[in-house]
Amino acid sequence: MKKIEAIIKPFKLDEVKDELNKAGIQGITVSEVKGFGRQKGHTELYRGAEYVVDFLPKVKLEIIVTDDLAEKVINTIMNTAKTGRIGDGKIFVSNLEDAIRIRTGERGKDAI
Amino acid sequence: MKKIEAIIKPFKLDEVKDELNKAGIQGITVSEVKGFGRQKGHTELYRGAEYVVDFLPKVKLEIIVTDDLAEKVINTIMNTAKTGRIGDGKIFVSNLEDAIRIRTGERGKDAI
Amino acid sequence: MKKIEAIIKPFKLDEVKDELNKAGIQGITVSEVKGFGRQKGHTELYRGAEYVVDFLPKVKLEIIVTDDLAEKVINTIMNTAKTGRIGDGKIFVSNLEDAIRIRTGERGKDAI
Amino acid sequence: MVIKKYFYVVLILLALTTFSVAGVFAEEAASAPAAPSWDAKFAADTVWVLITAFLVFFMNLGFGMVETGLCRSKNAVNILSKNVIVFCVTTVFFWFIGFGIMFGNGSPFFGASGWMLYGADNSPATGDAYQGVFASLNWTGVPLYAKFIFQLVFAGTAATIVSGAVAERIKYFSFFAFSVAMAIVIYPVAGHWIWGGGWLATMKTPFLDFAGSTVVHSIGGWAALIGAILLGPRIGKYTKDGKVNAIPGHDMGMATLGMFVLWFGWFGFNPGSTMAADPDAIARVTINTCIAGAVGGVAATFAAYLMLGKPDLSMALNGILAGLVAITAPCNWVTPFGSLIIGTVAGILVVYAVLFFDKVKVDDPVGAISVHLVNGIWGTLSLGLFAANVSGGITGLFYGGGIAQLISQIKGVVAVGVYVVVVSLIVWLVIKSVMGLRVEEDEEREGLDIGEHGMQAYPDFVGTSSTRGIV
Amino acid sequence: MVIKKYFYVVLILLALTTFSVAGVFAEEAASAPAAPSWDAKFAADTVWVLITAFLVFFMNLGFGMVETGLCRSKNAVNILSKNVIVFCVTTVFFWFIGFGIMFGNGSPFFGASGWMLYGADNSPATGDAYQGVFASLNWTGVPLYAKFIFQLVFAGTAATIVSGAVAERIKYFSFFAFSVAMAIVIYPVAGHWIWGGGWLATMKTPFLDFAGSTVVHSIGGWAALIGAILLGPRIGKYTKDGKVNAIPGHDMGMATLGMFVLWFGWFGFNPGSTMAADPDAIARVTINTCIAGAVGGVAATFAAYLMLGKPDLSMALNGILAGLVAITAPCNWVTPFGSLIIGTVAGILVVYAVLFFDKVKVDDPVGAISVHLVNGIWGTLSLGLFAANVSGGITGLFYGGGIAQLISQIKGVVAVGVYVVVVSLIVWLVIKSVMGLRVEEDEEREGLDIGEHGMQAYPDFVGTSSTRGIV
Amino acid sequence: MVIKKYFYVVLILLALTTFSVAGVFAEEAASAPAAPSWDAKFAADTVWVLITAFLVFFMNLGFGMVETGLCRSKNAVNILSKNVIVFCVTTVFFWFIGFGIMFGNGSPFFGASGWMLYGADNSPATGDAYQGVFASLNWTGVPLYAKFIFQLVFAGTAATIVSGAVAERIKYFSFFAFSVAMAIVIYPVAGHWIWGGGWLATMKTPFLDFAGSTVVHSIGGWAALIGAILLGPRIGKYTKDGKVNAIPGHDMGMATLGMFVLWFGWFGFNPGSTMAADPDAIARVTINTCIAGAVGGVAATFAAYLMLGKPDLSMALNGILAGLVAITAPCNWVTPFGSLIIGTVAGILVVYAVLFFDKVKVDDPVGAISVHLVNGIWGTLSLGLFAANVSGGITGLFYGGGIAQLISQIKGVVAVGVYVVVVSLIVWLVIKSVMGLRVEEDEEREGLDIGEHGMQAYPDFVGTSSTRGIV
Ligand SMILES: Nc1ncnc2c1ncn2[C@@H]1O[C@H](COP(=O)(O)OP(=O)(O)O)[C@@H](O)[C@H]1O
Ligand SMILES: Nc1ncnc2c1ncn2[C@@H]1O[C@H](COP(=O)(O)OP(=O)(O)O)[C@@H](O)[C@H]1O
Ligand SMILES: Nc1ncnc2c1ncn2[C@@H]1O[C@H](COP(=O)(O)OP(=O)(O)O)[C@@H](O)[C@H]1O
Repeated sequence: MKKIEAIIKPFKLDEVKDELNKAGIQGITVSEVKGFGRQKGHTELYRGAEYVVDFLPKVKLEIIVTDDLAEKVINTIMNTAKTGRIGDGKIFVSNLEDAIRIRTGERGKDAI
Repeated sequence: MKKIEAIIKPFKLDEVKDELNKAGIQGITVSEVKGFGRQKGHTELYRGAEYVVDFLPKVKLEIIVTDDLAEKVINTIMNTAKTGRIGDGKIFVSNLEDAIRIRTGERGKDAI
Repeated sequence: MKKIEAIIKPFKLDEVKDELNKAGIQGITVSEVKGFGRQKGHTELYRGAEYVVDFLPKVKLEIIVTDDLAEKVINTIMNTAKTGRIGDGKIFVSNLEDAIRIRTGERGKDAI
Repeated sequence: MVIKKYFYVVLILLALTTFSVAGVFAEEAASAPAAPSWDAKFAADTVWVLITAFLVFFMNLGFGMVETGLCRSKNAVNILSKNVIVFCVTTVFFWFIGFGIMFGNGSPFFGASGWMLYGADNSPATGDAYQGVFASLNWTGVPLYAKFIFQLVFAGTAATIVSGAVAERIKYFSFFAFSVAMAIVIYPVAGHWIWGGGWLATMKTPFLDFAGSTVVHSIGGWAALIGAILLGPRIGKYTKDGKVNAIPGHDMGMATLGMFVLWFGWFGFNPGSTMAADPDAIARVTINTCIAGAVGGVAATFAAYLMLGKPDLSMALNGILAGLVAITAPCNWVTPFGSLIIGTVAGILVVYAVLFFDKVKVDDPVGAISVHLVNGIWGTLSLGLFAANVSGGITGLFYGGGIAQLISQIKGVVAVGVYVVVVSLIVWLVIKSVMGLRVEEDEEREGLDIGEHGMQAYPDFVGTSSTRGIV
Repeated sequence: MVIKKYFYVVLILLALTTFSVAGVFAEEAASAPAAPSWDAKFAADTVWVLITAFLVFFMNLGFGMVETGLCRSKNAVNILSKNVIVFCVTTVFFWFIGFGIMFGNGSPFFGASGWMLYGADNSPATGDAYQGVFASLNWTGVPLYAKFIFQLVFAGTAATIVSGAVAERIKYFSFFAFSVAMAIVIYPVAGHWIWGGGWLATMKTPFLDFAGSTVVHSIGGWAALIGAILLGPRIGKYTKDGKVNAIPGHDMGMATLGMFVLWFGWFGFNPGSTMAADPDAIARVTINTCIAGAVGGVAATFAAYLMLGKPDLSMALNGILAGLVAITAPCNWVTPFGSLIIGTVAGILVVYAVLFFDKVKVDDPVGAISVHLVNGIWGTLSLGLFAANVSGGITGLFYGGGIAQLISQIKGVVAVGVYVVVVSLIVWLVIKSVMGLRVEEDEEREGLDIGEHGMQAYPDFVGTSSTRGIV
Repeated sequence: MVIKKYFYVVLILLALTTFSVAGVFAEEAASAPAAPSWDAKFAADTVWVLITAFLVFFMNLGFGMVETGLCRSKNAVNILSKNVIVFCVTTVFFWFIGFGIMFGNGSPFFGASGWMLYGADNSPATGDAYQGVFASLNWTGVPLYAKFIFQLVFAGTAATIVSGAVAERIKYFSFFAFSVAMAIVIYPVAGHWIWGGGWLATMKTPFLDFAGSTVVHSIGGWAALIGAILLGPRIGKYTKDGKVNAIPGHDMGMATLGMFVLWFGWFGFNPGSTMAADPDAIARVTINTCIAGAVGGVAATFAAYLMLGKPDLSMALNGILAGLVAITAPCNWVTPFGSLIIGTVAGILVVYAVLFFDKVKVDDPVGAISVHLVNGIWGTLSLGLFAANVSGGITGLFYGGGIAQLISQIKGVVAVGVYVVVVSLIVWLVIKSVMGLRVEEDEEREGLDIGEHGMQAYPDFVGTSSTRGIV
């Protein structure tokens, strides 16, 4: 099983979710994050004093999938979340050892 | 060392924390997330227009434990967070390579 | 590639970010979390009734780096986030299998 | 679901029919007596009564904000909705029925004329010159409509007090139904006894309540108490082993805002109850109101500090409100120094009362019972102690007036208490059996906002720059 | 960027020049006629007019909170900024130009004297005794400055209505420019026709609008409608396949607060429009205002419940406001029972109107058009139906007064509609071509707060105990 | 801890003893002179004074919201608590001591009679007919209690100004103690000089300050300045290399709400300072107040836009308040055109002042010093320039009145400045040595809410549907 984490622009969330849904994904966990990356933030003035907004609002998706689905999910996210502009975000893939569905106690693939 | 991530219903948090505490866990990191899963959201109307609330509020727990404690933690969460209804959540287990306690610089098991 | 997760005190965020920047890090993803650890919370009274504030506000940093940079990042965080007092936080290191830059489709090291 | 919906439709249709019939009579009422030519006192009194009524109306905002702020965000829409609808509902039903029961000529126990403001009335004529069906209001020389508006906003206040104590677990439409009962029968009958020329007002030593410590606050408080008991505590408030869990309110800024709006409104509530621009009276009532509220806040802050170790903001807010509730009955008859004592006691009392109700496991999320019932009673009694012969010869025990007034006050407190407890118990039980009182356990856990209203108060992911879809 | 900045600098310099010139004349205006010795009616009227003007001023807060609460947090600073600046701008331009066009002596189509309050004026003299350039306001015996303040806060209201309908996508300075046009030409010209002695006021059966269902609310509503159409819907509001997406407001507590403040302010808006402390009139207007708002809330709650399945808080808020808008024109001429009907219709109407505008894809984030335009029209017409001969002999169709008044009302509605649509279309188009109307797509997605103001409304990570740096 | 607690208990006991003794005298004061039979002017004046006092009271909410909104959420409970307690404390101590020092008969430097409102007083008698110990208030014909309430809400305002400048780092009880000193000595003594018949009021060309640009705003501002300097800047505000860091406020909606409430309250503050329902005066003061606030907002918006590149909402809010502060002294003696200039200058001044205080590293989180001190001074001086002979023959430099008035104004500004700086320095230092001024560094980082109050303003995880336990 793979854990796919994607950091995307917030306004893309709906679209990405819809496409992942079509791609057969069963579950997603989303959280609000702030991202610091190549997309430089901006310097703002508040009451005349500068402050650097270098953490920009992003949304993080966590999706657990079976190994075979991983590439499909990655491609779906990539195609949907892409605007071609800096700050589009990144996808990180890592290995997952086990998954458990709390309700039933199922484990592994069945739990996804 | 294992990293155990559990997505549970928010109102179960207190109970789960207490039981994990009893089980000898030293630390937990909690965050607010929105979950999309088998538990379908609901369609709501706002001023006559539909909107789908398909991301439901959940709480994510991250717990780092030594390998031997992992099963105990999983079971504790499973037993405590279970309501038997859809949306109870999931537990994901992955491998952790290292842990460091910032205060002391201890590493590995000692840092947990 | 490594995924480094650091749980630190919120007011240390700015400093840590600046130092990581100097250390050559390209990106950070930050989220708000609540931590439960050795740093015990406090019992507060609200309208005469007790409540235990045992989840304390923390900030979680996620940083993806190439293997060679990992130690440098860990040390930077450790040195900067340390106040020497309980609750300084922890750093967790795990393995990352792949990274993808959404904008360009680059993968692996190039995507970081 | 469908059946339930049609139940309400029928209810509305019934209401509309009543409305139409009512309309016929109402028309006649509209043909009011000719206005006198411009008279300075008439104008000044009316301006005063209306502006203070506006201030009292504004207290609806105060209640809404205090209650919502002291509850959790998952129930915010529900509490706001209750606070919005309660005044709307009261307006309709107090106009149609409640006002006639409270102020219409009738028996010592309830009025029985003046439905829908219909009936003879030659306001602004006063005293013996007054001829009409609202004889109990013949002491104030303002138009009937102004009398009604002023009394309406008071009725609305009584109803809204209940809202806080039953928050976070009551069904929206059940609260709606109870509000109707408040406007029609609970508030007006007891009100008639005191302000409508009923038996408490015509005892040898009449029971006195200048602006409503009993009429408004205790009535609301008793009804709230019964409601809170019948509903039971919120899930998780009291654990099986008897521990009391704190359930902190979600927005202390909102609660503070609400308190200031209430205090502001109270300057309409008390000084406006003169229903006349009588300079000395309104100045006296104002200073007493201000002092009692202020010392209530100081006393509660210190009481909380000593007992709980920290200056608890929510207690300071409750303390100010407690002082204001307490001074409401005696504000026209006491000195500033009397107000100081009354307010200090109120501020301390409210802290103990909050702890007490938690101890006996009556779950009142916003402290409404401690503020309005406990201090409504204290304020009403305090009049019998501190009345200082500053107006109308009313003198209390501590100022050499003997015990007569105090005894009348006790009689009134008991009588109103018994009446409201019994009737509101019946009303709550009827509602419970017909539509149920409490939301499902799951709904309570998830929050009433989604369950009852299909809405969230704060749907944005905070700080996210694009939020549609993340709800 | 730099060029744009200088464009504005020039604009300010121009304005300042105007100011200076104006000042010369203004000085003279300041040498007002000698005040009469103290007169009770004069004092009472002035106190009444000023206090009610303060209440109307306070409605700026209400609009700001309703609009901000019903939009998303990423645009909150922008909406707040618009609501702050709109009254400031209106003050300057209505004083300099608008007031003269609206109330100055001139033609039946617009006033043409009294710029900057300059010109002869012997207020508080009334009727025939009045000599001056603001003859259309000679019916009220208060100082000129009091007349101006009262009218100014009304002008501010008309301008602020637009703000809600164009929210979340309009450029800040474009809205600024439109507000200037509202204060100078759109509002005062149509206002002149009705309140300034213009042609609608001098028809055989004069068009009537007591407190501004048409003058304030419809004018604002028409301008808002055209603005919303020209701007187009917010990104994501309507999908290509014709679906309507909900974009929930970010803070229902704020919206509810705003509604209560507006209702409170309405007790200045309507009763104050007597511009005299006439006890019977102000009491009558108050009760009608209160009832229409209350039943509007009840009606909208039930309409939403029946149609949408849940008691939608935002609809209840809109319903109350709809009732208040509708009663604004007829409040002095109808009975409480008439108000009941008018408010009920308004409450139902607003729910349908919200659905309708979504169906035709006019995106109005806060329901401003449904509340102010639709119910402004309904209220204006209702006067022709329900006027009940309670004041000035005005009698509507249902009360045996024939169809004459109704026809005049229709004429006025149509005339004002045509005028405002045409002129505001021109103004919007000019602004569009000079400075553009809508922010960039990216800016709209990220939120106008960062794009237009470099600020966030809620920069803290909520709950974080140290937040600087996390922005 | 325990010792500290008992320290406060003793403090309360002491206070209560004082109260009791005071009570004895207070009783007598209560036996007020017989009221005259109803008199239209007496009634109108009293109604006006009380209603405007209510509006000024409401400004407490405005200050609370502006200050809390412009600070971080981790300190919200603390700031709210300070704003709640400050008026409560002022009420008690201004009543007991402050009012006598300010308005009681005494020397040119301080009053020395009328403690606890005790002493002869035959209000509403005015002028020579007045006999009593508050001779300096004999020009207004309202009951003593009304005079007191109106002055009390002003005293409360002065104290609350300090709160904003010292926010986010001061200890709660240290602020509490300073508020007591404000109410007892700082505000009343300087106030006596100007409004209490003291030496500034009796100079050949008396120093003038209609509603308190100096008396209220500058006094508060000076005390705030000294407090902010002694406390030092918040952690992280200025970096070692001299950079200024922005620390954005956490809720701009709250700040905007506060501004509107303050503006609304200012319509009580300035027009109410006539302390009589004098139609011409109150209309004139109202229009001047409105214009200065409005142009202050426009000017600050453009100044910020030109200097900082964006229309900064927080600057617009400050600009409006700056205009209002500036017009407070001259509002009765200038023309609307004068107000335009005064407000424009104020709006620009406040932007520069904010930048200036940051440059000299005086950390004032909400801009209180820039608004109240800088513009309090500007407004006081502007009277000497723009007074236009519209009332009482007061004429300033630009209107041909010569330099005499301006010189008196300068004298007053300097005298009050020196006095308040010296005395508040002493008071702050005494408090510092006895109880300390600033919270621990750790507490400041974590937020004062947890440290000082054991509470959070927003304990919910936002958006979570069940939140108990996540605190
Ligand atoms: N090395 C990294 N570790 C953790 N998060 C990262 C890393 N690099 C990027 N991110 C996250 O991805 C987001 C987008 O990355 P950014 O470099 O701005 O865009 P792009 O992918 O277009 O180069 C960042 O805001 C940050 O949240
Ligand atoms: N494949 C997945 N990847 C990431 N998160 C998931 C996945 N499946 C479920 N989740 C998370 O778990 C929560 C509960 O899952 P759900 O399928 O609704 O319940 P159940 O476990 O009863 O089938 C979801 O709301 C989501 O946050
Ligand atoms: N085993 C763990 N699993 C997950 N998070 C942990 C764990 N231990 C600590 N943490 C996180 O680290 C934070 C700091 O840890 P704590 O034990 O309080 O401090 P210290 O590192 O000084 O011993 C905690 O608040 C929690 O968020």
